[in-house]
Amino acid sequence: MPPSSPDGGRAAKRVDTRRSASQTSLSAPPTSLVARALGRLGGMLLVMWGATTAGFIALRAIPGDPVDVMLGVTASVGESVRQQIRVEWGLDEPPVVQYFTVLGRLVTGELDSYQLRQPVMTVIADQAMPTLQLTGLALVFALGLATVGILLARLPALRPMVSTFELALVSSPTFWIGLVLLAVFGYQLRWFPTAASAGLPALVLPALTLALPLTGIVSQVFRQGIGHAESQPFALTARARGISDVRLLSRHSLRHAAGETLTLSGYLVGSLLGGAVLVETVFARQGLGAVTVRAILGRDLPMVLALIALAAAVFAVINLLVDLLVARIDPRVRMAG
Amino acid sequence: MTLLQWRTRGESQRGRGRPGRGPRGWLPTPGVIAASLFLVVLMAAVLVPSLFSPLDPLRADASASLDAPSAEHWFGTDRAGRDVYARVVHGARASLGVGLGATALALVAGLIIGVVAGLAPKMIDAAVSRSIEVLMAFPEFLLALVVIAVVGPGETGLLVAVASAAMPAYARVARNQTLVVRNAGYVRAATVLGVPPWRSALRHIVPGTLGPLLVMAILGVGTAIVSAAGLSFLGLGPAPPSPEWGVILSEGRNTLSTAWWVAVFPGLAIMAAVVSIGTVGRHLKTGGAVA
Amino acid sequence: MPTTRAERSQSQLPQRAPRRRLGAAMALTAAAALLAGCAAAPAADDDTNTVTFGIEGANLGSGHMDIHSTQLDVSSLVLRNVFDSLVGQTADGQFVPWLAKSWEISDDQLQYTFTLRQDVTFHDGEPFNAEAVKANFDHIVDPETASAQAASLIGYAEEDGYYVGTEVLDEYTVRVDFSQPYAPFLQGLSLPQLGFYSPKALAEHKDDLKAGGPGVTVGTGPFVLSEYTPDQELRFTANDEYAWPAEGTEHQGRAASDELVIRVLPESASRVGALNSGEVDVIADVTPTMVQEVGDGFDVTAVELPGIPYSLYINEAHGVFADPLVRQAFRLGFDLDAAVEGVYDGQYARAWSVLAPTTPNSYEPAVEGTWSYDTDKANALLDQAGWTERDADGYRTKDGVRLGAVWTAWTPVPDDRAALADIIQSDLRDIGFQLARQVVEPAQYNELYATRAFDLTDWGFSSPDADVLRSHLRTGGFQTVSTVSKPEIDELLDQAVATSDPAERERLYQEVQRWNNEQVLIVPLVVPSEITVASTSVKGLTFDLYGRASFYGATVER
Amino acid sequence: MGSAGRTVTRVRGLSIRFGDAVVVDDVAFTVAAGECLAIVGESGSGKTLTGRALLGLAPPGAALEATELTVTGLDARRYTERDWRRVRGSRVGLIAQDALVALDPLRRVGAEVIEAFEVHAAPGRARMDAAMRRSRVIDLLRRVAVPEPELRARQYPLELSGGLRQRALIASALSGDPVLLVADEPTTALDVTVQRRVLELLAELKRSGIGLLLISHDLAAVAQLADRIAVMHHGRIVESRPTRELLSAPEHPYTRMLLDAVPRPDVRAEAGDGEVVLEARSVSKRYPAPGRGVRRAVDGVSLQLRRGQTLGIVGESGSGKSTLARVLLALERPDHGEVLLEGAPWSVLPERRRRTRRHALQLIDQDPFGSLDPRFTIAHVLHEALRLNDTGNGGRAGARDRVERAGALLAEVGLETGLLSRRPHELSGGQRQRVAIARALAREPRVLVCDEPVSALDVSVQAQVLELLERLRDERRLSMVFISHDLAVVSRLADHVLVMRDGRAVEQGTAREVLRHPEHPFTRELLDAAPRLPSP
Repeated sequence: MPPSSPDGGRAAKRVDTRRSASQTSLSAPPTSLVARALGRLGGMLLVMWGATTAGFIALRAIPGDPVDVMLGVTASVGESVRQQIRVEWGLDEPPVVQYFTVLGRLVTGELDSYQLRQPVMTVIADQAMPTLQLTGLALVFALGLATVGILLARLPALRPMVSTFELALVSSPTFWIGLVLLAVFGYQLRWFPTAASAGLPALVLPALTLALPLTGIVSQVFRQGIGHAESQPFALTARARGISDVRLLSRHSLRHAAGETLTLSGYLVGSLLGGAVLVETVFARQGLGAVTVRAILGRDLPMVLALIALAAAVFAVINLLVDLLVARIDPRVRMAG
Repeated sequence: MTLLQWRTRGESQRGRGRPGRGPRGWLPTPGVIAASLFLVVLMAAVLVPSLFSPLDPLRADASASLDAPSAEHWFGTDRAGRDVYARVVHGARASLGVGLGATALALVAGLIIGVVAGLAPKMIDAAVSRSIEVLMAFPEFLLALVVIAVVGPGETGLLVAVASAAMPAYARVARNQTLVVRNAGYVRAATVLGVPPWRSALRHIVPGTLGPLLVMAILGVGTAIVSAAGLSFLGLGPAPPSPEWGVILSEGRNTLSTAWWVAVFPGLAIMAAVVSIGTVGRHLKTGGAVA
Repeated sequence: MPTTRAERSQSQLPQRAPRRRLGAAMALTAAAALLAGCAAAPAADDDTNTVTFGIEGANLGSGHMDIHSTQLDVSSLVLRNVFDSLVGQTADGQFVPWLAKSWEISDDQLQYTFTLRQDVTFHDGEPFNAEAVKANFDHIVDPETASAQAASLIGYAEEDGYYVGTEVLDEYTVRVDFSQPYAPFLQGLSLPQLGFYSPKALAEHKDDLKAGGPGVTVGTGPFVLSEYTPDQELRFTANDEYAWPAEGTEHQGRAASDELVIRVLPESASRVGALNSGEVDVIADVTPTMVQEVGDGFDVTAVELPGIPYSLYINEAHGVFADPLVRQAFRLGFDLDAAVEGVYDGQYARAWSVLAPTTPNSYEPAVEGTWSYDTDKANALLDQAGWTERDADGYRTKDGVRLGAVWTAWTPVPDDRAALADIIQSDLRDIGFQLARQVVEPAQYNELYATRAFDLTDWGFSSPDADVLRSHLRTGGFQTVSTVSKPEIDELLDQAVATSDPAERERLYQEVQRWNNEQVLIVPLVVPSEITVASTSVKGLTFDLYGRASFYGATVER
Repeated sequence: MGSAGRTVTRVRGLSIRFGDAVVVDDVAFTVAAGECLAIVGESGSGKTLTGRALLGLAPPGAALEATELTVTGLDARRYTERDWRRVRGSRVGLIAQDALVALDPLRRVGAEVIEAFEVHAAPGRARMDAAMRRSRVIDLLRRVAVPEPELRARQYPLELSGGLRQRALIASALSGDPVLLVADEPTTALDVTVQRRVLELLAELKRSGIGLLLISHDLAAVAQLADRIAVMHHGRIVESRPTRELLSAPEHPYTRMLLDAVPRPDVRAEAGDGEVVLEARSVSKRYPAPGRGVRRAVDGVSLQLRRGQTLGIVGESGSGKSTLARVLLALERPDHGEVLLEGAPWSVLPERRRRTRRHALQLIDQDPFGSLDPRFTIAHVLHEALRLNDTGNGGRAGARDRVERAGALLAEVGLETGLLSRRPHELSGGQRQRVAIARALAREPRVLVCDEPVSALDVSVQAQVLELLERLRDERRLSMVFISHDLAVVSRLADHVLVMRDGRAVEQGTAREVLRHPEHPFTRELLDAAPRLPSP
């Protein structure tokens, strides 16, 4: 907007007083897109670096020799072999040197997993696909089911039922939902294969498992968002124009609820990797979740660090996407710069 | 302003006309009553489990392995022939204990970190906020796994892990709330009166921050129970054979096709507990019992 | 005797009566068929005869694809298809020619001279010859290989080893030298761990062997590794050149099927599910409880594993177990028969001795029936040992100290073992003995293990040779839990390893078993079986001494 | 009045109940085309609900009864939601209080403006093309005198100033060509200068033949526009008469009270010539503006306050008044310049050294609710201040008689001691502000800074609080800085006046000089725009 307008500044200040600190002036020229993107990228790298460093420190603090891990519990090898391995992996260096070595190799993609003896990037690339399929389908399910829930809840008679169901979903442990689905649809009804690698049909139950708690949260927040939007003064003005309920939803409240829901969904998608750990365990699937558990239990420092960096990157990228989307929807955010 | 008064059941806005908030909206629904009752029973089970189940949760009976639910064993038996009902009842203590303990720990740690960050000079605040952001970049579960790897499995490890995973969220809310309260009229008034900042922090800011955190924590207990059960399920919980819901559940997962009861009942217990906590928590939140 | 043992062990498990009603069963079969149809659809390459095998997979993908460095059973199971051995071992324990046409052992038992077949080539076209044997053996004992099992099978050790070296005598003759007699050598040679890589692969892919893959995992076997997705799937194609199976093998020439697919299905339930639905033809590593889940129309093969049964290892240098009376009482204090029956549904046998009955030339039947659940006797022993007081929780005490021990195990603990432990714990409580359990992660376990900082631990160790006892009982042995020096048993074990006369070896090992039975250092619990289930449409499947399925002669009749 | 045309709405015996509580009780009125009826009342009088009833937008839970309720001649009592929907926007339009929240912040102004038209467009021409819509939007915006309508239509409400936003809101209400407009506090959130222009716009609409139902708490603001005024009190219309009549000869005591409470511009004689107690020497305070650059909130302001004097600071929102107050209170450190308290350095000191002298300078804040910790009882609030006195005097002896002193303070501000055990949310707005005053007095201040102390209060309460402040000032010989956007309020208390605009003091001097002979055009504009009752 033109900063020259004498009213502009005043509008800004009024915003300040009315809606706390998050909203600020409109009169400032928007920072250039490139600069903003660079800023975001820098922040993203900072978070990734912080997370990996924290991970490094944490894993160094853990008791247990990685060499033991590499060899396995019942391996019988002499000290010289162990020393050999230590030298080979640089474990005889002082921690600071190790830190920089590991970090450097992580950046260049040369870091090898202790356990899997291949570059961590290769492992992640190999295992990302099953997890992506799982989380992707879970997202589709979650959005679909949440939409159904929201639509059902528009009928006042069904609202308490939907809300109870949502609460139950949100309250149930993911893995338990998985087990129940597995028992009912896998073992009893045999609608879906229980073996992990049987293609798409085998993906249904795990994805559903991952999706259900997500559905509960998303539909809850979405409905609350709509409720909140419709209790705002603008909804009254809109109604006073003689618009229908459907139009109120589609033209007004939907957009308001979408912002919050998106932010939350972004956070949830970021945490899907965590959920994948349990789902992949329950359904004995391959994927990053399984790799994570094994890496942590096995003290596979390089693997863990790579996963942490990946999680942080995913988190940052999703946040960025969500911010962009929210800014598209909400001019207030866009103008706050 | 008149508009807001019309929102009879809606959440009241902070600091804006809410003069007549009487007991209206505070009337519990049947669901809330049922949930509260269940929680009371659950607390009783935590304190005196033998009240609800005379059987010993550790008593194995090889000849009664995987018996279906019956009059003798309400929830059936597990593979070692132990009574699942007794284990679920006795497991309440560990599960709720970890849930409550972890939430309390996360709350206190988050409160301290958040308030300090909120009151500290910009540099420190920025550093703390960044660190919190870093922790939030970890998927909660990954963070808990790493913590368990450091602290070691078992009940304490579980508690610390769940608390660490939950803490960043509390710290963030505490910090933001501190910033809000710090700029509240009554804190400014205290400064103008000449109240020293530390006293202002203790008497105004911490209590002002605590309110929203407590509401968050009530709901957080449920989440903590679920997270703890998940970690136990992966075998990172209390040492066997002590009963804990996640542990019992994971004991049952490989017998799912033959003996569904071992996994189903502890899962139902978790769900019922968390639903109850959620119901009561929401009621308190909207009823505004925490001022 | 070996023959009878083999017969006894390779028994067909009785099929359980179908538990579900017929209608349901039919509906399920229909559903299964439907799914099988779906699953099979993309691979409907009519002519190709493919056998699909579902395995647990353990940590195979975690750098255990190098047959020379791994110690995992799963590596042997999978890689047997790619690697041949110098000698073979028949089901009755006899050693027969394989890649070696014949062999001679010097009188002092220090030199083994092998004459090799001359028609053998590796998958990459390299010839199999004396140089290849030497290159492989050198690789095994190279410290950089960090061999966890193969090196010890060949008799190599950094100190006090038996293996000296390998000499190439001519292109097809090779000699292995030992510093002292090492009887288990042929046994070791017959295992996949001492199989042969193409020297080219050894030289060019030295660093990739652990990760494995096509072009890296290159041997002489009947199958060629053609595709490898770690932790998911291994695809093998038949080696068309193959004409050198071990002597006495029924099938000859090229493998009977065109393709072998091994799918990694870590959960027992999902393997059974996949078998029932026809997604796979054969599954391995089936747990006793899951056997009941298998529908009709499948062959169940259970082979009791030789070696050390699943046992408890007592650290007598630590805590209350220093007192032999307490160890005796401990062993009498739990109802093992009922526990094994309850947990394994009669599918696994209760163990009596520190060696499994199927271990060749060694088992001591005399120890059977020598100890069983007896709380009176256990209580009497504990009273005698001075643990006479009882505390508020009902546990025995002496001088204010509670009678108890900590059982340290590493995670994950399989369900069956956990249930077994629950029962043992529960039973011991009745005699006032507190057995606590501590499940730690492998890394932490290793820390504790290095200093033997625990009272009790558990594992089973399958091995084709009784010599496995040497590492478990000999003073300072890697798997010897006790740190107390015991010259008498060390001597027996040293003698046995140097004795090649089967009868004499058997006598010596029987003595060892009786000794352990008296000392109660290792408490054997249960003899596990390798249970494999195959669809009846699979023909020609055979099993080795460990119950591992061999797919050389196997086909699927569609 | 003479200009009245046909009746657009007629209401008889309208009652609205929530359960047992009757909030609107037997209300009757009519509005004719080209006429403006103003319903005036304080918060909670039921005026908003009454307006809402004409749109069928009573909140859930409200039970509505009427012996007659016609809108454009049709009986609306049996209207279904569907019928109402046809009426809303096309016959009756609503202009809500605050355009910032009354316009959907996520939609462009154009979309909001055209919505009612779109909804009510005859089905025959259901498909309106984009050009038609655009030209309709522009027409509407032109009609409410929005400059650059093409640009504004593409912008979001947030990008518009308060005045423009309110105009856009009016345009959106006009979009369906209604014959009746319900305007609920249409100017309350606006600065006086803007307020005046919006009122002029409404007057124009009235002239064009639209019936106007104006709802307001501010008698003065509506006086110029309304043809008739209905005064509402506790759900009843206590008096309803033509404007001039009502203002000149109010019959009902409540109406009289309301009229008396309207602050009238007044000029106080110069008072206080003692020593300078508070002084600002060209203080500036800048804030980093989002993006780049800075915003000068206070720009080189100097002032002097002598003992017994009251300095009124007037300005519109965002002019820097409150920032100046914070700088004077040393809650913010000025970037330039210095504040001196009782002749000694003040703003330059570290907070630790200031603390012992804080009692001399106390604050009465705008929001009486926010300035009281909701968790504290009133006793607690006062004790917090009293205890500081005790420790300041070196002794902790005061603890015992603190209750007594707290009671005395309450009495001084006209409250009962029974309130001591209450919490802020149990008090009315006026009571809360009195408590805040009592707390400030507890510290025995010499200077009181009052930042919009009455702007959040109902007019009747406003007058009482102003009276109280006046009394206390005189009794305690306090010096006072009195900040307000309301010139009338300021003129009542202040003997010196400082006019602020965009962070600068554009004019300052004695009240007489500034109010009688304003020099700066902005001051003149402010004086002109201030709503006042037509002199009877």
